[in-house]
Amino acid sequence: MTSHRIRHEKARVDFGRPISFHFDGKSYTGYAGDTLASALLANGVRMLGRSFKYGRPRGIVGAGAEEPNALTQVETGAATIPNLKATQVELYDGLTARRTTGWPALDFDLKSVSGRFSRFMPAGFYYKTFQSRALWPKFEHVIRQAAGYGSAPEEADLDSYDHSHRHAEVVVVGGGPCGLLTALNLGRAGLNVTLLDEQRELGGWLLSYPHAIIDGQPGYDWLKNIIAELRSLPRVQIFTRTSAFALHDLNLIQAVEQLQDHLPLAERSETSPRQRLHRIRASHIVLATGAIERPLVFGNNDLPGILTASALTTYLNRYGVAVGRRVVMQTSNDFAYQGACDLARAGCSVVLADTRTRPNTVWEQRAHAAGVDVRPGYAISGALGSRAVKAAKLVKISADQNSISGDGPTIECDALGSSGGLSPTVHLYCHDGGRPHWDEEKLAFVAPAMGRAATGIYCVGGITGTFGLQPALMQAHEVSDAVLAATGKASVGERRSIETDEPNAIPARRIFRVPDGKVEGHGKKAFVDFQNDVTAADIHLAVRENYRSIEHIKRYTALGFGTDQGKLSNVNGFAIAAEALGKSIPDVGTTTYRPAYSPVTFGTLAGPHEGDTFEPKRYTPMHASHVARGAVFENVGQWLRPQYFLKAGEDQDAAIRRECIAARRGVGIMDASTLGKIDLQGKDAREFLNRVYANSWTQLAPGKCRYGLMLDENGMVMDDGVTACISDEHFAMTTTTGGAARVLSWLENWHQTEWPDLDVYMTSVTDHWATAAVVGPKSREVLAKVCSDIDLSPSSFKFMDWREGTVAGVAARVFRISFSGELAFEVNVDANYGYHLWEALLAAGAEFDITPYGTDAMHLLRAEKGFIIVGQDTDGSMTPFDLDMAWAVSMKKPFSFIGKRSFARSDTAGPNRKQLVGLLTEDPSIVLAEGAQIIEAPEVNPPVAMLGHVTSSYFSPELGRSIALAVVRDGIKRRSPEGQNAGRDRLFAYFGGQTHRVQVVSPVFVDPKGERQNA
Amino acid sequence: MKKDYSIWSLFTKGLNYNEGWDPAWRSAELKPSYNVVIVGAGGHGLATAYYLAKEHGVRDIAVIEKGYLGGGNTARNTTIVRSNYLWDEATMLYEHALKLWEHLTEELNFNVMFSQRGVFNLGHTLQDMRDIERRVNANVLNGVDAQVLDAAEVKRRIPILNTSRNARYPVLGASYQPRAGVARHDAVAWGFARAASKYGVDIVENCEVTGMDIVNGRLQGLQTSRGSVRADRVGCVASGHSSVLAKMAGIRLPIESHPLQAFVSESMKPVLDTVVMSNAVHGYASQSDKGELVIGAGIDHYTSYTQRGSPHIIEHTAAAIIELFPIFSRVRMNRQWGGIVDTTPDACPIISKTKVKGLYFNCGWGTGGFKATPGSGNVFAHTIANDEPHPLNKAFSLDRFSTGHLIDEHGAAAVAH
Amino acid sequence: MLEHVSRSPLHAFGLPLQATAINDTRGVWANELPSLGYVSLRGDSKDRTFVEKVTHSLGVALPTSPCTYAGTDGAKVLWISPDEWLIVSQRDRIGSLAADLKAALQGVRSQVADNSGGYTQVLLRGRNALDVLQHTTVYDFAALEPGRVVGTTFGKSSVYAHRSGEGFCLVMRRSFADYIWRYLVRAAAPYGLGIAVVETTGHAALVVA
Amino acid sequence: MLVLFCPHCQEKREEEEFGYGGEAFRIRPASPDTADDDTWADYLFMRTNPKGWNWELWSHATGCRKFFVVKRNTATNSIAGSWTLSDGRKVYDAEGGSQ
Ligand SMILES: Cc1cc2nc3c(=O)[nH]c(=O)nc-3n(C[C@H](O)[C@H](O)[C@H](O)COP(=O)(O)OP(=O)(O)OC[C@H]3O[C@@H](n4cnc5c(N)ncnc54)[C@H](O)[C@@H]3O)c2cc1C
Ligand SMILES: NC(=O)c1ccc[n+]([C@@H]2O[C@H](COP(=O)([O-])OP(=O)(O)OC[C@H]3O[C@@H](n4cnc5c(N)ncnc54)[C@H](O)[C@@H]3O)[C@@H](O)[C@H]2O)c1
Ligand SMILES: Cc1cc2nc3c(=O)[nH]c(=O)nc-3n(C[C@H](O)[C@H](O)[C@H](O)COP(=O)(O)O)c2cc1C
Ligand SMILES: [Zn+2]
Repeated sequence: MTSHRIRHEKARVDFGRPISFHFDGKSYTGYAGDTLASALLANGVRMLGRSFKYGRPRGIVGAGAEEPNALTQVETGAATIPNLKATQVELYDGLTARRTTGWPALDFDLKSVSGRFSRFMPAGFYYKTFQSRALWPKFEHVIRQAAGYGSAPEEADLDSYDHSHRHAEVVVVGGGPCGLLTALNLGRAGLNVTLLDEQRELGGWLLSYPHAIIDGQPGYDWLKNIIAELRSLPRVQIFTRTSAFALHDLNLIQAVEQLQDHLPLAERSETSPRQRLHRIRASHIVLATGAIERPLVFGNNDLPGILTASALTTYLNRYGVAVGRRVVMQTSNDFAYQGACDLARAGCSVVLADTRTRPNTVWEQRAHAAGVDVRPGYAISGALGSRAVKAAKLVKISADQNSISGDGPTIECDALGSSGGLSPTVHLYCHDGGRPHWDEEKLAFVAPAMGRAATGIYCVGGITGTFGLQPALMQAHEVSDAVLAATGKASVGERRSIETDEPNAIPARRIFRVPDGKVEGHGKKAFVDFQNDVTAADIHLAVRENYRSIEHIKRYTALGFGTDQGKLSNVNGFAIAAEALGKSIPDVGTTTYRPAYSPVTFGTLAGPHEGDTFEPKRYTPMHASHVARGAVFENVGQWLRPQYFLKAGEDQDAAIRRECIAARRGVGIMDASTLGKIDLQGKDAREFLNRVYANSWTQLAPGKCRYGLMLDENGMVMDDGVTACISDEHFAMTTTTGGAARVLSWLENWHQTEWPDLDVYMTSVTDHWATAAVVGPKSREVLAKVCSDIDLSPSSFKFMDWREGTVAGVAARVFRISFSGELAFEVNVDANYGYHLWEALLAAGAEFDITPYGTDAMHLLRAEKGFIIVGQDTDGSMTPFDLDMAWAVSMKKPFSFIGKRSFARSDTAGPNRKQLVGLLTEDPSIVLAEGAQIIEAPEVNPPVAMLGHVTSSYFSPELGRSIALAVVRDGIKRRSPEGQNAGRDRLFAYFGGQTHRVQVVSPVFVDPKGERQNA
Repeated sequence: MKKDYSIWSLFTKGLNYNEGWDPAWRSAELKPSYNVVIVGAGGHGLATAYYLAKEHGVRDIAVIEKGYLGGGNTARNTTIVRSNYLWDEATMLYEHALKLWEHLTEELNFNVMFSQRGVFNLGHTLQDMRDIERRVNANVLNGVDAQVLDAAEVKRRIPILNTSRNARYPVLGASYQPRAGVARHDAVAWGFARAASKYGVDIVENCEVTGMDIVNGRLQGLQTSRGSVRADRVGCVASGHSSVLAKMAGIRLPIESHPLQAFVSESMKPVLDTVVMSNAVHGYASQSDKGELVIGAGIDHYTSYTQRGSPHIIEHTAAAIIELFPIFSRVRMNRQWGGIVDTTPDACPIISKTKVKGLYFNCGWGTGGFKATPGSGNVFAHTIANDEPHPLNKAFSLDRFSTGHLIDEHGAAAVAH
Repeated sequence: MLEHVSRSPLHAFGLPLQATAINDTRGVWANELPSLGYVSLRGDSKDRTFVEKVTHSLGVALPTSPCTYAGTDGAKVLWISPDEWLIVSQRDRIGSLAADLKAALQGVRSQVADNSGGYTQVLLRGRNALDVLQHTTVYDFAALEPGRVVGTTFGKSSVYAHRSGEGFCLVMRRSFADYIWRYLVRAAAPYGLGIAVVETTGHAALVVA
Repeated sequence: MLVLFCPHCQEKREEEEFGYGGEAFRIRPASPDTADDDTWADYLFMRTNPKGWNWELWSHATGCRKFFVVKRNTATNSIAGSWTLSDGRKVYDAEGGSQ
């Protein structure tokens, strides 16, 4: 083990459990409890990558979610994860990770060459150059290759994810001292409390500062006790490794729980998800998310070995890692002192430059006692080194203004820490519209404890700018009492004053950018946002170029755009912008805080909506029969419908041809179970139908069926189907497969909102009925074999009649309707008997070679008859008249049915509308593409005026030639009379780069008189 | 116009510590009166001002913006630019824009990073494929580049796409427009602002229009948070806030303002070099030059002006993206956001005169107006300057809602037997 | 009638063959309760004649408080909305039940529709039953009290759910049953899923818990 | 992510159970056939689309399937209440909504 490891008993790593891992192809050892970052630092690994724009060497800066640099690719193959922050990766045995930047090699990075030209690549330089149309794609290619951190996996994910929906009286986000104490107070009072923390262990800041004394107890003991009690409370639930990444309207928290990523690959469970998305709706939310220390901005502040002061401290205290042995720190405040003391006591040499000329005397004394060399009134104006920090250049700075007042020493060091103050973690507070406010004394954007109490959101601790432990814990009591009051619970236990050993804080110095005596931009690069290589000079430049809104500055420089979302950089950026703009920080304001607080795996967001639970697949009761008979399925809405049935040696065309011929010449059978079915009952059911359909229902007698067109208020066809009159006050409606849900909701909407007085109720019975359509000249004979109680004779059971009876021993409704133009019966039975019915009909039809057919054949058969399919032959711009279906519109109905009024508008009533026609190609073997465009002349010199398009097109086995349906401008005038194929108008159909001559004919190609369906 | 931005200027200014750069645009104070006031400094509003100045010689123009310029939907869109629409009217309008895009960088002397990396619209059902065929043929006849690709070809071009027959909605094919692509959204606003400013257009940020002065059916001027201003003509280009402005003029528009959300992944090495959209699976994705996947889907169903939406929409979008690209399952979402989109009943924009003389509206671009930015500004400038629509936007007037001449770009209603 | 040829919506999963008696080895136990009868009933809760006639015909007081259900050992009536109920009964009783209702409601504004083919239900038992439900839907099942029934989402479909003994009963539409079952299997995987013998639980579907 | 109180189920439920139905209380002209084109277009297509309080129609799609009205602030997503259609109408009228 190298000298970076300092074994002390407060460390939260288990020195008895060494762990071996691999980084960039080398093997290392760490300990249980380490993060990848702490283990790498312990092994002396400093440089973890190269920067995005200038290729500068970069190392670890932080110790948690705020880390901007150490983005690593963890594991390989299907298990790989890009861009994990090394500071958040828990070490496990065999962990394999690598750097994500440095190209072609970390030691020689091409971008570092560009770094030398960095003065010619200021913020926004892309916008100013590469303007050649010809060259830009080439430049862009280079830019793209150079961008990006980790790599997406190359294989599909083998892990699973799930969602959990919870409801809580109180959610406490953050398990630091304040979150813990609040949860305890609330839990003791009997509230249902859910406590979330992103980290492996509860304790927050206390884990890094174990020397704190709370009520005379060492911090760790205090922690241990409070956690033990919390765990004993039945209504308190604790989730660690769980990051609340978003807060949405009305107190909804989204949090992601890491269930497995911390385990060695071999120990991960296959039955459990990798991560779980919790959606928690809470009556009350307590945000105890703490604060993150921001560094100061100074020259070369991005060298590896330069961290935030608190990160240096965290590595020492929590992980037993001294990042360096000779440490120089600088601070604007009291917070860095404890860490400086701890480092000195651990044997490091520590120089602490306090930018304040008068530091906190208590801290100063403690520091001296610990052996820290405190330099009041000094600052680090720049760091020295090339691949790692080697020295710090100290300067004296003026007491009141941000300028250099004298020289200082250059101090050699191997680690440098800075503290520019704490930035409260206000992200969640702001996600749903909350705004933090600037506290000039705390030098922080804070979320007030009770600022949103009215909507149940409370804040406590660091997030409120309460940076002292003692006042923060007292605030936890106050907030607890406020929540208890709001929930009407009495508090349990007295609220004693809590004592800590913290000295009273004195104000921090208002400094963000440490001066280097130069005009901004002339000195060494001073980075604000490490991940996006944004310097203080870039911000000044943006302002000079009039990008003055903080949102413009963000967008022009990419400040806060990275995977850390500016956790370290934003406030520094705002402050530097304020200075450049000559405005106050609150006047500059913040950019918008948006989810995710920490990045979330897409897989987690998707959860169970993946694979065969991505979306429902709806099956008919006959599905197993279809599978057994070689069906190829088509998605229609969510349903799976047989598209055609393949027999050995057949292709799709042959199958369709066979199926069609069977239906036209013998008998076919089709599963029509997916059609929407709505049962309507009531005295006014008939009137209701009159209003929602274009045609009239006044005369339809029981035992009869009628086809109807349903329109929207815009007068356009939205659905169609056959409705049967069961009795005077009872109707059975069918809808299209895809339209069923929409139609039912549409009807309910009209009934409930417009015509509640109509006595009618409707219920979906789509799933109740299984429907088999027996189709073809032999259908009657087939049905007769399995149905003895219905008189099937043509004279008694006519076309568009329906009957009740028994088919294959099952109670059935049989409709004599036809979507094929053939003699046909649609048999409906309780869906539990659908399979039985189907098999019985097939058995009965065997002697007639009954042939199951799919949607392809169905489409073809109905097209031969000129029957439309809503959504295929119509597109939301077709009226019944455009479809030449005036017969399905009753303009005389007393009530102005839905859509009627719209017919009268000038365009809807006007000439030149596109109308449904049939088309015949001159060459009968050519099958037009569905979607071919109709044009007037064969030449194609764009732009070409289009008259319409082909909606349906097939090779008709019945006619031995191709046929098509199309909508064509003025089509009805252009077409030849029914039954005659000698079209009057010759047009051209264009698709796939070719034109084909076509005649416009009637859309009814087969049996125009309807003799077959009436047979 | 002087070309201030070049390699040369970067070099010379770089030598001088980048101190010599001029403001990209001039921030102006509101004057008491203008010839034309444009309300809304989004891409469309700024482009309108630019073309008014450049092509119609109008110089006395203000663009008034309640927030920061380019901060509306322009700041938050997923930057897809294409022109392969269905109906002639829409196709011609978007194609007009696409042609302008192709030269925009040079014209504005500002690299808007227009990247013609192609757009695939996937088809997952037979009806999708019919619609694709129909649209592509129409595009070709309208002189727009478009192709129909089968599933195998789609897979060849986008190897990471899931084209398995076992997918819930297998990819059956796609339409492809090679000239389509993406652009850098912010740069478009800044480029137009800079170019308009050079023509003397006043850009007034942080100034909200709060009322309209209308006398005898004629617009006289506006009330704003920075005082009143007189104007001969006012063009409102306020996207999601159009109804709010219309109300000030006593008008109702056929618009609902819905949240539309998007999100980006963390930045990654290049894996996706084109744009993939799927209506059936409900999501689309591209990868930006910085390396993040830029992802979006459909609108939230309720109306809202909050610029944020509901998380289940994002969850479903992530599911759709994984369905299309299984390898993205372990990729992480970095940031999500929302815009306020101005949807119309026919999914087509409104570029129109109104019954108030001197008042014009350009709105209703809904989920897809970024691609139209230069074209929209161009024809709207014409409409305002001539008090008559440009031939390309005549069909997009408000009267279509009374005559019934809707241009339904929702695509064919996806129902079938 | 022809029970042997009837196929329930989850027939394809062959659940009866996998069923075992509930024990401690699994966190969740589930199975389909096949072949029950369902009637959709509509009418106005505020119409006293309607309520009385239904109550009389069914022998169960029609539940008119939102989200409640009532029943005898022969039939369970789930409140769906102020004007809609789903009546669950043994399949062989459903024909006469519907006919009786229809006859009783002659002249009263109402609807009676046999929907027996349209629904099925799944019973969930075991210590993790609640966890599984929390993985599937947005409703706060922890707060669902006995005697209450709710219509809510289930993944991308919907169910009517109520407590049944220490477990839950989910009523679903036939064509979504396959999806819902797969979803349940997936959600239950971390806890271990057992297929429970229906005979020991089937009756529970009708017992008012 | 909204939570709405369903006045029929008498419970608060998550947004995913509901369908949005647009602006409430749009009135279909009593006799469409005599309404002029602009009046018809206004009913059919024009919306107030307010930024602020909005009376809107929702349906409890996976619950009771009933339509009801909600008063919601579109600028903040805060909700003033939900009512059955008839109760909502009364409140709406009392507020002068129908003027
Ligand atoms: C998430 C998302 C993804 C999208 N993806 C795409 C895409 O991929 N491709 C595509 O083509 N389109 C897309 N769009 C749509 C596209 O963003 C918009 O159509 C387009 O940017 C609109 O530009 P605009 O200039 O009209 O509006 P905006 O950019 O919104 O500008 C309108 C401006 O008006 C201002 N304003 C409003 N009211 C007032 C007032 N009273 N006074 C003063 N100023 C006012 C606003 O502050 C705003 O700046 C997307 C939109 C969103 C939200
Ligand atoms: N450097 C310092 O001196 C320093 C640093 C931080 C806090 N403090 C002080 O410590 C005291 C108590 O701190 P506290 O309890 O307010 O905060 P804390 O920092 O101790 O704890 C916050 C906890 O919240 C967790 N967290 C943050 N965002 C989260 C999210 N979105 N999801 C899940 N977990 C999340 C963190 O992991 C952390 O454990 C305060 O006085 C504070 O100012 C001092
Ligand atoms: C095309 C595009 C790419 C974006 N890429 C990033 C990104 O890489 N990182 C980031 O933090 N935000 C990114 N954003 C989101 C913006 O930060 C911001 O959220 C968005 O413009 C909406 O503005 P608002 O969040 O300030 O309301 C991107 C936005 C767009 C439109
Ligand atoms: Zn309800």
